[in-house]
Order: sequence, then C-alpha cells, then structure tokens
Amino acid sequence: MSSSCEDKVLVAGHRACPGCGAILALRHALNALGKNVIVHLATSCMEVSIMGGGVFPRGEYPLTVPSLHTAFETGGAVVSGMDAGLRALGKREGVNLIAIAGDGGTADIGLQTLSGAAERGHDFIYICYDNEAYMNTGNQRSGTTMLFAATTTSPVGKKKRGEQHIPARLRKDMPAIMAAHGIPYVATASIAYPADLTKKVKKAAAMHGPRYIHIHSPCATGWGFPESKTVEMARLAVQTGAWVLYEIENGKLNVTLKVAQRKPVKEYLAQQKRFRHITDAEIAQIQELIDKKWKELGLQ
Amino acid sequence: MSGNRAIAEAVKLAQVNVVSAYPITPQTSIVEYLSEFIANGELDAQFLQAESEFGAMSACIGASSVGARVFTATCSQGLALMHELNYVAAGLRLPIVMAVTNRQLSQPLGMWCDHSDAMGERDSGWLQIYVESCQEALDTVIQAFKIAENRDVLLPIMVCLDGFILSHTSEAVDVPDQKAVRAFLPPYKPDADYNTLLDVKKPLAAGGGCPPGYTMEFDYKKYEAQEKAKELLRKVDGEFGEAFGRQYGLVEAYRCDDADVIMAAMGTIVSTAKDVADKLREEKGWRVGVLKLRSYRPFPKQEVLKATAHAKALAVVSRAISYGVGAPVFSDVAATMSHASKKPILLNVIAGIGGRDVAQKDITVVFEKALKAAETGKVESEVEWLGLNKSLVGG
Amino acid sequence: MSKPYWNKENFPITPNIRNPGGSLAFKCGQWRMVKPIIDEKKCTKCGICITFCPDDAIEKTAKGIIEIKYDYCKGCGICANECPAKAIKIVAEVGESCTTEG
Amino acid sequence: MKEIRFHGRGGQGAVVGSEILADAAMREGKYSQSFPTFGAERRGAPLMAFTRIDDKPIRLRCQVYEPDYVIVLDASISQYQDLTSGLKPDGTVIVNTPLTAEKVKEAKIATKGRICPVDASSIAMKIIGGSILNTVILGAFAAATGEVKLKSLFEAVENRFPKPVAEKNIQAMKEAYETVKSRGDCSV
Repeated sequence: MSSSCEDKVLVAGHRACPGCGAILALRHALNALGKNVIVHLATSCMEVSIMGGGVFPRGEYPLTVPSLHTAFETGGAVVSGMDAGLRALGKREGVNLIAIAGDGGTADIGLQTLSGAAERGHDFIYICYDNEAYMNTGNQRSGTTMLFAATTTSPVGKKKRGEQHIPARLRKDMPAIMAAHGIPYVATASIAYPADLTKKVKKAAAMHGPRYIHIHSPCATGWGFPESKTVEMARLAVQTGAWVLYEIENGKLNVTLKVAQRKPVKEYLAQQKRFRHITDAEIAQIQELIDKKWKELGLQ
Repeated sequence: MSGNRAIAEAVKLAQVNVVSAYPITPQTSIVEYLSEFIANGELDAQFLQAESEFGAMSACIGASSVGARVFTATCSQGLALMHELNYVAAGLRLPIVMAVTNRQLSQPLGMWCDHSDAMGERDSGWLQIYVESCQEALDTVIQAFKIAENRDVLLPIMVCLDGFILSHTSEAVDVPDQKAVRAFLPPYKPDADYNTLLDVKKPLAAGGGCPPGYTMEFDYKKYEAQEKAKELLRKVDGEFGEAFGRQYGLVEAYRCDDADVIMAAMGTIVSTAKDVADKLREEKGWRVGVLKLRSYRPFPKQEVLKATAHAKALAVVSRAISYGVGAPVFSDVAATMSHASKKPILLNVIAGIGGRDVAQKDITVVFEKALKAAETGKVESEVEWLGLNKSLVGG
Repeated sequence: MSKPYWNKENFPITPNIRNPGGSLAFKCGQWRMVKPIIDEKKCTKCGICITFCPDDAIEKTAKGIIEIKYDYCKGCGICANECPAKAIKIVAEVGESCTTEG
Repeated sequence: MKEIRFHGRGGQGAVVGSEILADAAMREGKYSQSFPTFGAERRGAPLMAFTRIDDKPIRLRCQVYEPDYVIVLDASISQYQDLTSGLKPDGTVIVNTPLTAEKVKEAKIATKGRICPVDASSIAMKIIGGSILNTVILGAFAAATGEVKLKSLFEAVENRFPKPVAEKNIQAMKEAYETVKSRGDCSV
C-alpha cells in the first residue's frame, strides 16, 4: 500500500468520469467511515469505476478496505448475510457494513432487498448516491428521475415531454420510504455540502441498526452540463429547494440546512440540457411541488 | 424421519453458522426444523429468513464471503428466482450447500416432483448430487460441505432430493454422532490469500469486472474444479464409508455387470427400479440392470462408460424435458458416448413429469422397450414419453 | 516490456483483487484534455479545491502549498469553478493556451 | 411386504398415524416407510397416507396401488371415493364407525375385503377428549391384523407425544385393541 493512502479509504486512480459527482460523494462518505468497514457495491457506475473491467488484471483497486460486488439488486440482502455471518463467527464487533448503490439500484431493482434488510433490523449503513437515472447504461430514467427530465427512455417527442409522473410529483421519495420502516437513522446529503455529509456519515457510523443515507450527486454527462459545474449544480439543487438536507434520527426530523433565501427552481433547471424543453407552465408545476415538499418538512 | 428432517439433522451435525432461506413447498419443513434447532440452542447459528429466495441466496453469499459455513434450501420457482445469484456464488467460489427438494416449474402450476428446477441450474457451476433415500440425503449433506470447502473444488453444491417423494417420506435414518461428524468435517477455515474472504485486516475486492482476456480462464478454472471434484467425491465418499459405514459412489451400477439392458436415472426412480430389476430377473429371467447417476454435475463420464460398455441398450430416464431434444440427462449420456468405440443403443425417456408417479409397471415398460431395441437395433420412438395420455394429445 | 503480471503459478481462481490502494499505479491523468493550473500568488491555501476534487488529485504539501497531482487529475475543472479566489485557470493540455479563466 | 393405505381428512391425523405405524414396525426390527399423498391438503380435504412394512429394506418409492390393508379414519369420504379400490382380495379394512361390518358394506363404505369396524371416534372423545383418532384406530389395526404389536405402538406414541398426551392415547389404543380382540372375529 502506498504511504500516501494510509488514512484514506478511496484513493486516486479510480475510473470514474471527469467531474463525477458520485465518486465525490463516496470519497467523503468512505473517508469519514474509516477502515473498519466491509463494503458491498451494487452494480452501478461506482462499482464499475472502482472494480470494473480495467481494474482487475493489474490490481488497480482504489479502495483500501474490503469490498464485494454480487449483482445489481442484492445490496440489502448481502449485507444482511454478512451481518449474520460475522455475528455467528463472533467477529461482528468494530466492523461497519456498508451497502452502496445508485438510485436505480436502490429505488427500483434493489428496493426489495433493502426493505427486507431494514425490516429485519440488520446492522448496516446503506448509501444511495443519486444521479437521478441509470447512468452506467447511458442515462435511462429511474424511480428518482425528476419530473419532466429527458432521459434516453423518457425522451421529448411529439407525444411525451420527458419524465412523466402521474399524479405529478418530484420523484420517488426514497428517504421517506426508508423512514417509514422505522429505522434509527435516515439522512439526505449533497456533494456540495461535504461537512454536512461527513457529519451525517460519522453520526450514522456510531449508531447501530439499519441506517440510510441518500446523497444527491449530479451527473454532468447525463444531465447535460459542463463537468466543471457538478458541485455548483448540487449546490443549486439545495439552494432552490429541489433537494433538501435533513436527517430523521429515531423518528425525529431535523432539517440540517435551512436555506434562508430560496432561489427559484428555474435557475437550477435552466442550466441542464435534460430540461431544455421545459415550458414556464412546467417550471411552475415543479416549483409548486417543491413548495409543497417544503411545507411538509415544516419549512417556510 | 422424513427426507426434510434428515437434511435438517445433517445441517445441524455440520454445525453451520448461517442458514438463510425463504419458505416454499415442499422445502419448508427443512427450514422449520432448522429454526427450531436454533431457537432451542441445539444449533448455534444465525437463521435469516430473507424477503425472497433471491434475497436468501444473496444473504448466503454475504455470509459465506465473510467466512461462515452456510446452508440454504429451496426448489422450483424459488430456485429459478435464485438463478442470477447461483452463478455469482459459483464464480466467487463460495462453498455454499443447498438442498433442492426437486419440484416442477410453473406453468402449469403444481407443487409436485420433477427435476426441471435443478436442470435450469445445470450449467451454473454448482455441483449437483441426486439422492434416493432419506439416509443418503443426510449423509450427502455432510459430505457436500467437505467437498465444497476443499481448496481444489471451492464450488457450491446442490443436494437434490425428490420433492414429496423423498422430502415427505418417513423412514429409518441413522443419525451419526456429533463428535464423529466433527472429526470428519472440521469447521470451515477459508484461506484469506486464496478464497473469497472479506476481512478488514486483509482488504480484498471481490466480484468485480473481468475483461475478455481473462474470463475464459476463470471459467476454465471452474471447469477444472468440477473435474477435480470427481476425484474428491470418491475420496470423501470413501472416508465417509470408513467413518460411518455407508458409501454411495459417483454412480451406482446395480446388477449392470451382466446386464443386456440398463436403465439410467437420478433420484427416487432409481430406488424403485432396483426392485423392479430384481423382480424381472427372478420372474422373467431378463438380464436388466440399473445405473444410478448420483453425481450429475460433475457428470461421471468414466463411470457411465464403464458400467454400460457391454450393454446392448441403455434407457436414459429423465424427470425433466429439454425442448427440441428430449431430456437433458439424455444429452449428457449421449455426449459421453460420442467417442466410445462400442456403445449401447440409447433410449431417450421422459417420465415422472409434474409429480406423475413412476410405478413398477412403468419401469417394466422401460425395460421391455430397451430389450426390444436391443433385439431390433432400433428405437420405437426418438423420444419416449412414458405414461403420456395419448388419448388427450395424440403422439 | 515489463514481465506479464499473471502466470501459471500465480493466476487466481477468481478475478478478486488483493491490492488495496493499487489504483495509485493507474495514472488516470492521461485521460485529461485540459489542465488546471494554480496561480500561487492568488491562492489563499483554503483547500476548497482539495475538498471538491472527485479524483483526489490535489493536496497540500508539507510546505503548505496546494499542488495538483497531474498523474491523477482528469481535468474536470471543478477546482477552478469552485475556487473562491479564482486562482486556478484551465489551459489546453497541449500548447497551454488559456481556455477559461477561473 | 405389507402396504397400508390410510384415508382421512386434513387435520384428522392420518399422516401422523401412518408415521406412528411405521415407527412401531421399526421398533420390531422391521423396515418401514410412510408418506402422505403429495399436495398441500387443507383442513377437511380428503387425503391419503401410506405405510410400507417389510423384513428387508424397502426400495419402492412409487405410490401404493394394491394395499394389503386400508384404514378409514372418516367413513364419509366413501361418498366421493372408492375406499377399498385396489385392496388385495384377502385384505382387511379397518373403519372408524359405530356401524356393524354388515352395515358398513350396505352403506358401501367398504365394498370388499374383510371389514373391521371400530367406533374410534367415541373412544377418542371419551378417553382423549378430542376428535383426533389416528392412534385409537391403530390399536384396532393391531388387533385385527397382528402386523404390529400393541407394545411397539405404545413406544412409538411415547416417542412422539409429551407424556400426558401419550398416556391418554395409549389408554385409548388399548381400549380399541380390546374391543376388537373381544369379538373373536373382528368383522362383526
């Protein structure tokens, strides 16, 4: 092991795209967790970037902790098995089990195993990095794709105008679904607020039981903005209220960043090619949904 | 005790660390017994009832990858649901043992015995062993852990027992002494430098991508491990025989030595067929024998050739269908024979589908047809559907 | 040519990787098409660029200077975009002609 | 080899009965096997269970087509099924019924074989205090056929149930056994 990566969990030389939001999310989350972890990586951009095809032959592995990839939808169940296995062997103490998946791997195909693991009360932290579509396969819509966003499978044409939700809603609300499981800790985070993210991960690491952290991680390629603007886009999502930073600790909601002057969502949408078809009426509809969500969270 | 009870007793004797499963008929009582053993403290293990068979196999992979000895059981739709992960378990070289209470696959829906479920996993890299009695079920599970965990094999194993016909049949079973089993089967000790083992002290990335330049080589390694497993199956079976007085072999050639015709099959059909063969020899003087294929993966090519070399006809009776071909087991036998200089005429027989009983009279028909083929040098039909109601479907 | 990584003796049974942090040997900086350059005079050493670099390609040296590790920098430009002092400029990989000002 | 077929309804204990009989035979040094009709039989649905007993290991794993004995836990099933179908000509049917053998034949509960009626339900109600009569009818089976000793059945029952339950079942089995034995010819 190189001396320069002694205290890091994710080091340089990984194969994520330039300007990748998701790898930045993992860099902060994993480094905050430290080295006493075992990670399960669901099939995803991050799995490919960390242990994909080019990585094996020469062992160019960017983590300094053990990790396993099994399949796309397995994360919750595999960490459940690890939890049971380590318990049975008397080796459970001092190890945090981490399941990492993207939004598709979490909200769509992997929801069942995640729900099962949460319901059974296994001891693990689940990290969902959310780039709002299946980016590994080239930008297909997922359960967390934002209303009206154009993806390759929710394109804009004569009859359809990007991602449709009936009835209209922003996206599938994964943190709320996880909170409904009654688990001890649920949090949202953003790559634009690394201190907040790190704090939440560390808090989760010190707890037991199922813990869920959902990190908003823009994708330059999929969303259509310059790769230098990844962090800026994540910040705009929070500042316009399209993404809210909060935690639910043992059932108690705490909004960790109360945006004082919420910007109109138009500022956020206008910078992304996936929304370039959007009309004022559609922007108004999204704005309304954001306002509603804020009300639900007890904000202005 | 029932076949399912025998399996559960074996899992207890193997002192597994984790059992993860999902209920499905007729497997359910296996995991009920195991849950009971764990609840009573008779077995010191973790029981994890997953949210699906898919989750169960995922959890087995998770548990095995941190070094636990792991067992699961399923069949039919459950086994089909595990399909994706079965390949992953084999590819990660995790020595998981699974009991499969063989049951048909829907549609049509039914809960009765045939082998189509396990046939779907034929090429997954798992070893498959088919048993014919409750005693053999118990003994084979214990053997399976020892074989699976061997460094030269490191592949998961399915122990297949006919759903209901064996899983729910009660008969006398000798349960070996725990200490003797412990001596035969020590705890699983994975090698962190060789096995898939996730340990914070020895960080490892497992299950990642592999470019085309290497994938074939890893698959070759699995193929080689299955070949090596044949030797190990013999060795472990022999050691088991020494320790417990019972031995089974990769195949059992029952009265095949002087047989003109032989019937090859897997599972409980074999047991009934042995009885029928005795009777036909005694009453009619027919020289018939039965070849039990105990190990299906790896396929015991040498043993099959040796047992059938002198026979005039070989009827391969299969409880599963390969559409467009006949039966999967027939393909295996025919492939095995392809380079033999002298070979029997082969009959491709499908029987016992969807729980249809294979009675003594049915087996007699198979021997009759095989004798006729031996005499005439021709088979009556390319694929024989034994007991098919022709008044409904013609044929 | 270096000698082959794998041979008959060491080829494993799985493509498992037993080389934690081994990616440091992979110089992903070769993917870079444009290049960030820090203007030391403008740099306030705040470290924001380090925080937001997805490639972990910026570090503070023992002397307290912020340095880009070009072996790993993929040239995304997030550092330049986030720099509050506008101390990082993006230049073309070849010829160093300025493409954007931070 | 002796083959025994049980007829009952889901919840009446036919499957357990077939297992106890197999266990009892095993205790006499014989080989035995028992299995139910294969399916997810629900409470009340007619079902069958089987026991095979032999002096040598049993290899047959097909269903029973020509039983030596039939044990009927619930005679009302005869409305829908021929309960003595395939019964060997010298076979015996043990029927749970208050009727005489003649009436059993008249009512077409059993159409062939030697008929041995026993009012197992009443004995079960009186002694065990319930309607599960699988053990009771095995007492009658032992008396009528001599295929298994009463003592072996007791051992099998003791092995299967907790002591207080086993004791009541043994007492009820004894009564059924003696009722049949006292007739001289079982088919009264």
